[in-house]
Amino acid sequence: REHLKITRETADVPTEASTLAGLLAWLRLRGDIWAQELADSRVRCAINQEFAGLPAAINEHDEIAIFSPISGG
Amino acid sequence: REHLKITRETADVPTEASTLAGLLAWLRLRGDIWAQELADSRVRCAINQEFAGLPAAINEHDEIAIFSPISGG
Amino acid sequence: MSVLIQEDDFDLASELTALRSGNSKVGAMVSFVGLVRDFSHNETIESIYLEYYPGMTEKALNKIIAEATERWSLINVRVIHRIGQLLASDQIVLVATTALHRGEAFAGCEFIIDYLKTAAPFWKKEQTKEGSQWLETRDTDVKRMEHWHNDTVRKSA
Amino acid sequence: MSVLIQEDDFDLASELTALRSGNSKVGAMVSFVGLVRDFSHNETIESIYLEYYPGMTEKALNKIIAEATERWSLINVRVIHRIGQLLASDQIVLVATTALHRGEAFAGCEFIIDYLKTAAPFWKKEQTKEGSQWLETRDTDVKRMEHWHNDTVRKSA
Repeated sequence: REHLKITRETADVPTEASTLAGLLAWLRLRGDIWAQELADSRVRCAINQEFAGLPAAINEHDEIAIFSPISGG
Repeated sequence: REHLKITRETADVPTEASTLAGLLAWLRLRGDIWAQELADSRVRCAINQEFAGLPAAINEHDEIAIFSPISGG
Repeated sequence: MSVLIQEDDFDLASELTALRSGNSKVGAMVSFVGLVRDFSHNETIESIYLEYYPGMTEKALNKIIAEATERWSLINVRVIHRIGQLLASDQIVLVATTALHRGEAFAGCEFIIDYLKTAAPFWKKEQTKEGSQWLETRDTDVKRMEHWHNDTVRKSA
Repeated sequence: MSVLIQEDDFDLASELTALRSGNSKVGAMVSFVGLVRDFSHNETIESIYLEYYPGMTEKALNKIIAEATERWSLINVRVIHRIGQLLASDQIVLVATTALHRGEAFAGCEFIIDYLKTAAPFWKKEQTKEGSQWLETRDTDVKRMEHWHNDTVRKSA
């Protein structure tokens, strides 16, 4: 999170990034730190505020969240 | 407890009642209600404020307690 | 680690505040409060009445706490049990534990109340206008207590 | 059944009083309070800081409570989680349950905090003079959560 210095962004993603796995792969193309922080094994994702697995499809206007490991309580 | 109307008694018990089992058997000789309330399977006993099993030996001046089923909490 | 048997009600808030204060390593506090359920199962009941065996009951409770602290790393334990006449919704018993982590606090708290129910000499009777009736040990309480003898349980949390 | 996420501290006493009032069938109340342990493991830490995901976090907590009430017959549930900056010994989280019997209250309370730890989006960082460090999910928390998937556990209590 801190490493990426971005908490929220509205982006036009290419059509090949039509699943969470595709979106992560596309974001990792942004470079080193992105590739490192957004490794599939490190993050959990949510679509429209519900947890979702990597194969989940992304639709237009979806709210996508990519989390670092959670640590509440 | 209520059935026997006795909460505490100091008694001279015969020497053959030298264990808790023996004491219970001796007390049951007092009659119907005693025999019924003091059935081995119904009561738990303590000697000097520690739970004790039926074979436990009784010594002079011991404080013996015979409980109905406990139900706290 | 302290046990109290009393007729008076207890103040849950101050008990819990006292329990966790004085040790900054406490990461988890678990409390159980047992309450008198209403008497809708038998509306002739007006109150319950609790007795204990002075001397032995305190010893039995301290022994239960000692066994809990031997099994789990508990920082502090508080047990309060009321006696005498109690009405619907009254507090009967408090068991509270603190520990570094919640697993130990939960296990210790549940163990203590489970053992208290079957191994601490208290007797409860239900009072109606016509008289009163001593209650029996509940089978489910005996089962819960026996569950802790299980080897996998002994080592968990 | 209610969830609150707030920066302010909560008053444990009034929360527990409110939770048990209004239903005279309550026989058992179990509460868990998570506290900030002191920073003796790393004395450069001055505070912790908690963030959440507004909207999703409340939804996730309500879903966890719904699952708990589906598994166990709970009369009432209260979850409060603090966010923002917290110091040693501060209260972080409250999970409290009421039920007819203690088995259900204990199981429901422990289930909710175990799931909260791994399935509710909160993030905690430790703050030192030099900077801060986000914490990882603890392996033991993942194990505790997975334990509830076990079939015998699903049906017990």
